[in-house]
Amino acid sequence: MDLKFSDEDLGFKKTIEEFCEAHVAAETRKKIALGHRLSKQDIVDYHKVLYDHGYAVPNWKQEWGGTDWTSIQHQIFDDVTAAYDCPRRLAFGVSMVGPVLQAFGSREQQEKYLPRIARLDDWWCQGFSEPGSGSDLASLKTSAVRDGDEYVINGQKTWTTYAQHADMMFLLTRTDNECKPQEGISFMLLDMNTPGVTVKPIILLDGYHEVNEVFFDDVRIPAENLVGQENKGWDYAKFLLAHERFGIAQIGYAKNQLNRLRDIASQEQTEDGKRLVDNVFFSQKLAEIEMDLTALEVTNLRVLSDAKNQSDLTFAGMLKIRGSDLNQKLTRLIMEAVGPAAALEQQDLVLHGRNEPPLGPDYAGGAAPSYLNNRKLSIFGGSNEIQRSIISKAMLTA
Amino acid sequence: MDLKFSDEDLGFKKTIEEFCEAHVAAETRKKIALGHRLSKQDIVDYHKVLYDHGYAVPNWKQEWGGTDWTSIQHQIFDDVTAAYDCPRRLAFGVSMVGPVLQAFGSREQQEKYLPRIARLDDWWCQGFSEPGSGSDLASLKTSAVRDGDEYVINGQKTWTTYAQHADMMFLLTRTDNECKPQEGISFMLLDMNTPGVTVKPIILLDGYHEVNEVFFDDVRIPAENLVGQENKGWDYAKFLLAHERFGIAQIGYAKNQLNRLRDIASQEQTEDGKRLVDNVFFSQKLAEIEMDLTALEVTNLRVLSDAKNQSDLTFAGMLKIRGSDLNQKLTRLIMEAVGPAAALEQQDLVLHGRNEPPLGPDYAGGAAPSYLNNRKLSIFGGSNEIQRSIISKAMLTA
Amino acid sequence: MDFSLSEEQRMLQETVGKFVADRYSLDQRKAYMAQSAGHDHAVAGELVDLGLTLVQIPEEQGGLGGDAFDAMVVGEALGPGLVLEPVMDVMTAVSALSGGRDDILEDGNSHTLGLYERGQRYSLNPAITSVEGGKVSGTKTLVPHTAGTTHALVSAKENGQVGLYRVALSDAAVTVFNYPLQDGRPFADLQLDGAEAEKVDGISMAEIEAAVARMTIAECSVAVGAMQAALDMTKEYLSVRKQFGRPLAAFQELQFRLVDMNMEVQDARSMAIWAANQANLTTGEALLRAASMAKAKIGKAATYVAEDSIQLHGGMGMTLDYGIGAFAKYLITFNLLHGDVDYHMGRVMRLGG
Amino acid sequence: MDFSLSEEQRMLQETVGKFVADRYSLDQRKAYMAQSAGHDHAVAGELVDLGLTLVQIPEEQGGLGGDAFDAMVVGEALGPGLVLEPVMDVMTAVSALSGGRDDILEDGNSHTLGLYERGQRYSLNPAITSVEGGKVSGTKTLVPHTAGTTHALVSAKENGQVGLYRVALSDAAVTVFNYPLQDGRPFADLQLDGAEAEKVDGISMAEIEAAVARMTIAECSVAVGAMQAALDMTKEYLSVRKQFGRPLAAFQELQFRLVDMNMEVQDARSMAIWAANQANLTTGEALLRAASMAKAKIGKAATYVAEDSIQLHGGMGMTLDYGIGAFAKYLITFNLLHGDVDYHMGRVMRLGG
Repeated sequence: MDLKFSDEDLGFKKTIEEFCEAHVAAETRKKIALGHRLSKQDIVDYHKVLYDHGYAVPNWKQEWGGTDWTSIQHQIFDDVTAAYDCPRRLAFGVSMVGPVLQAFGSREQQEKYLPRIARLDDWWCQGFSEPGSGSDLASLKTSAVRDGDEYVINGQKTWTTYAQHADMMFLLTRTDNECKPQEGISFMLLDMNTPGVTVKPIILLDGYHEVNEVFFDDVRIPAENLVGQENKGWDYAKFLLAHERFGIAQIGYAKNQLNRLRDIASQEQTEDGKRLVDNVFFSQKLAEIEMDLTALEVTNLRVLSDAKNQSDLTFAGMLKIRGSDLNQKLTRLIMEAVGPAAALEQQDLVLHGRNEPPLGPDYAGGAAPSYLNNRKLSIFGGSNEIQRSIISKAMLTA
Repeated sequence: MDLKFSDEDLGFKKTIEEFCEAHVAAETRKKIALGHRLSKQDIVDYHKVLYDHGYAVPNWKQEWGGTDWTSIQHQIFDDVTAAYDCPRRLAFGVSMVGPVLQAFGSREQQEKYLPRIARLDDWWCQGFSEPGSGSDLASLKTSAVRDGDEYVINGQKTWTTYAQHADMMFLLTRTDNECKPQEGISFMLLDMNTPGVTVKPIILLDGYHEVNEVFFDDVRIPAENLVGQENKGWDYAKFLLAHERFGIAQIGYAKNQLNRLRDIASQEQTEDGKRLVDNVFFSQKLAEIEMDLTALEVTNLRVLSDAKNQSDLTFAGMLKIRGSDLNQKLTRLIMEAVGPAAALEQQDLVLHGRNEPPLGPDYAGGAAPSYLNNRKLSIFGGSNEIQRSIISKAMLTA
Repeated sequence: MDFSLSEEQRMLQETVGKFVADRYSLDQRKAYMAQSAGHDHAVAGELVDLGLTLVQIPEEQGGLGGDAFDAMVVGEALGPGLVLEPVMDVMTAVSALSGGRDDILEDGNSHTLGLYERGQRYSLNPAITSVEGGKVSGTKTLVPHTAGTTHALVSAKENGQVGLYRVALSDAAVTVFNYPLQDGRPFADLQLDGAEAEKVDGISMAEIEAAVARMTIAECSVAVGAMQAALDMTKEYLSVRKQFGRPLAAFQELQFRLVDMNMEVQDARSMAIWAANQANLTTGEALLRAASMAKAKIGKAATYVAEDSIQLHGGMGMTLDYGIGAFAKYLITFNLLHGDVDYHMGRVMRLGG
Repeated sequence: MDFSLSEEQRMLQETVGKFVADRYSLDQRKAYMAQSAGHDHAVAGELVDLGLTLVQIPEEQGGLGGDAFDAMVVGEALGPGLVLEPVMDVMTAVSALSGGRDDILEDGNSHTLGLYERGQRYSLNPAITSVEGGKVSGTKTLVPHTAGTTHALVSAKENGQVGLYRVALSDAAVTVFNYPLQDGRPFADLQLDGAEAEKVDGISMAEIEAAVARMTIAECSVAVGAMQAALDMTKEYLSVRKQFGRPLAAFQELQFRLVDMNMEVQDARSMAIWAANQANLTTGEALLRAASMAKAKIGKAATYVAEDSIQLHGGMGMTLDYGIGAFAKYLITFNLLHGDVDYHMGRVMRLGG
């Protein structure tokens, strides 16, 4: 038993730190530090920088540009980039459809799409959720009917993150109604510019456009855009979700949030002229969250360093639940730390960095929107209630 | 809208206060103040004092010695006697079987039992719960078979509080197996000295003897000991439980516990030489519990003063849940306030008041046992889970 | 001891309830927010016409002479509407701080309050706004600002003493920076560069603190009304929405969560009743402590209800358009104004038991 | 980074696990408690024979030379047995405070620790015990006291300096008042009326604090083992016990509560691992803070598991005889020794980040 990083890992960490310092745009990092929103260009630019340094697709097979990083090194990369206020790597291409194509796609699909994903030449989005099929994904209704060399798609997806930026979508469709719900689903690829595709924004609680509804009206896609076998899409989706488990607890993000919180609480003064960070209620919450984060980080490392724990569903669910709780708590505490200045809605500040005249500190405008936005952490991607169901089933049948 | 006590109520309050000061045994009150256990005699003596002053059965019909107190006055009586460290009035006779007999008993039963209950000539216990039929009372199995002028009872009750002191038991028996579970139950009276009755102690977590198992082996009771109609016992039991709702939140007890807590926290010193009550963590908990108690007290008064709220099951369940949570929290805080001295088990102190040599303050010995004992508040008498089920059903069908 | 409403209170409740039902559906509210002033001036006028601004003004000054229970009844009835206008502020604090002046009282919507300053969090002690020679300079933040607002009562220091000063927003030395709050209510910052300041007699720090305490207690009732509406909406959603072939309300976990939310709302309501009673009976530190007990307890409940009602709505709860978010944002904003839970917990503890 | 056990650790784990399974069933434990010493002397001897008291003693002194991870492995394996003997105290603190003396180290069960005083709560600073002319006077409370205990190492002040002194319990000037703890472990108060006091060299307040911190971290692992056992027992109960015609485990509310309990246990385990690592790597304030972080976090989890495992057992959970209560009482007592959650939270905050 040994919880120290190896010298190799420490060297790796140093490399990533130097990369962040030297190559990630200062403007982008500042936006994140202040809780402001990134533009599409910010994200694309960051990805290109990652690509240029070989960090764009570290989880892929080496044949397609991946690395031989250990689980711990993946975690170090996530922690360091989060600590340096780098954006989170866009997951849809790199962590979702990329691995699925490598495992189940045809050679043609792999050669056509993987290099473009690695360079972010195509921006991908995920077409899984539907109205009425949120937690109960297997009940999805969007249909794909074979017509010669094409499939004709009709239906609707929802909660589609960044569909407004997307060039491509991977989606689940129903190709057979006559069997168990899970058995009639296929995994397909769709060019978002195909006629019949309509993207409608959903504005989230925080007032910003991040997710969408996507409608399909007799959308025709080539049959070669089917991934793997027809009606086997559920298996590929499960593979995708399992593959996505790395980083599920968002430890690096949480640590960075905690640092932001400490920073803000050191700048804010309470009514008695003392720094907020010295207020006993507040420092108590900071100490509690430090303990919670310490425990969660060790749990995460226990999972990363042990294959048995990795396949244990009780751990995956726990990382999701605890991670989302912790990150939600952190954004709530940041909002509390900012105090009354967080009550002002300042979209100009959050989107464009304009705070003229300064109605509050630069960090104030993003506090409430980030808090509101983070409410999604316990809802999207399998709600915490769903996670608890999965864990209890795993516990009680163990 | 007016939350002030009327002059009449204030006068009533003063009368009860004077009664407590003048007539309730100081020794008994001291035991309660220290968290020590009462003997049977302590409880009997207290009841006789209540009886002598007309306070033994205030909830009864005046014909049987009851009073015309308003709901508020009942609450005042409970609050004042709790504040003066008086014992809680034994519920089994006065609040449970007494009202059932008045509503459903024969004239003979009323004349035979009610005066003896009022004087505590008979100590009653309650035979409802059975092993395997805790929350699911309707599944009870203890059978009563009619045999001439008698019923023959076989089976087992459990969690029977003070059965070791009891002269009489009211119990639910199954008299018909051929119908819905609720419809074959009867309400009966049993002399505990009848042959075939065996009482076995159950020692609770705290190490004390309070509840029992009671076994019936061909126990014969006269048919006239049936209350009301055969197979209608479920209705009488529901009436009993509804009647027991007064005081369910145990506000007076909680207030007294809070005073004890403040008192102990004023005497205890933390490691830095300050009084515990001035420790910021502790005073924060005190403030929180003061707020919780304030809200609960008003909720209780809202129920007492409004017939509509009284028949609303969401309120009854809430008073039970919040009241038990609060009282459990208070005994936990008392244990925390006592600190390490609460870790010593001192049965001699708790049962007999002996603390020689003083291994800690007098109030230390009872702290952990009271805490452990109070865990029952959220389990017995319809667990908090059952209460939540009842409330949700009431909410969702409203 | 009597928890029933008087005939007058029942009428107030009905009147306000009808107004909210008719004029403040969530869709109507959205349309009001989209207007340039961030609310609807005509609707604001209707609120004045209902006499709500007069509720707590003494009868001899032409008001209804109501007490804190009356304010509570109005507040709880307004809650489900998430009304954009500062009814409670005007009804409670502006009335109390008017110094009895008819020119302030007679048009209930014309005056607003500027009591807070940037960077001073919840402090009511003016740190940067001061008066010299009848001119006030400084900035005020989180000032309710609707279309009809013509004047502000701002706190400032003059010779080291805290006083309240009446300022015309039309004064060239006043600059108004408008913004909505997170929940959409139209507010503003005021920059004062030597504006004409007319002192309101008889108002010092103690009166300001007491008025804010009374207003806070009244705002607590609005929060209770909003929480009840959020609970009702969530209950309805669970009953209608299906997952895995069953209504959500069939899942025990969600049933129990609904019960917990109901208990939070009932606790909050009891606390608001208690605090209104205290507002009627006490002054000074006892009043401040009562306000803090209510705001701390109800503030916690507000966060709980906001967060769990979103969670129980799932994805729908995350959208701006679906109504539950409007309630959640109001409840979150409620906690960011007039002292958060920690602020009030601190005051409860400081002011003893 | 490696969370796997070494070969030696796996052997320790197996050995202790087998001992607990064979010798410390809940029924056996009840029988031991019923003995006059409050435990079984022969079983205590077996524990010594297993070499557990030697785990953290350096190899050059005849020990196993283990570190805090080894102590953790032993602690977690002991947890399910709720072992009555003070294994952790002896293994961690007595070893550390022996000053390297063979006469203390060689019989692991013969020495106990007297570090606390009545009325001083969790303070390690002796307020009433002092040494003059080689004689110690005062009282010590919460001293582990098993049948084989012949000596105590007690803290005392001499000329204002805190030191540790070896006292023979057979000394006529020593009176022992025996009692069980709430969880049944045999403890005692010591009254010292001028007992012969032999100073242990090299031990001052800093060494005592560090030793208690290390022991606290090791005790946290025992608590983790006990929590895991309580969780397993609760899971088993829910699977077997039926209500309303279904196993309790079929009710979603209870399923989710089981999940929450599992997460508490896993959090606690992670925290114990982290703290053991800190115990290996740090000294001074960093060590004290690590112990406090672990005890505060695991203490909270312990209360949660104790209370909810009783609740999920319903009536059965309330009985002394049914096993879950034994775990709950151990976990509650764990919180009352060596600093409760508030004490440790205070220290975490005081010692900075």
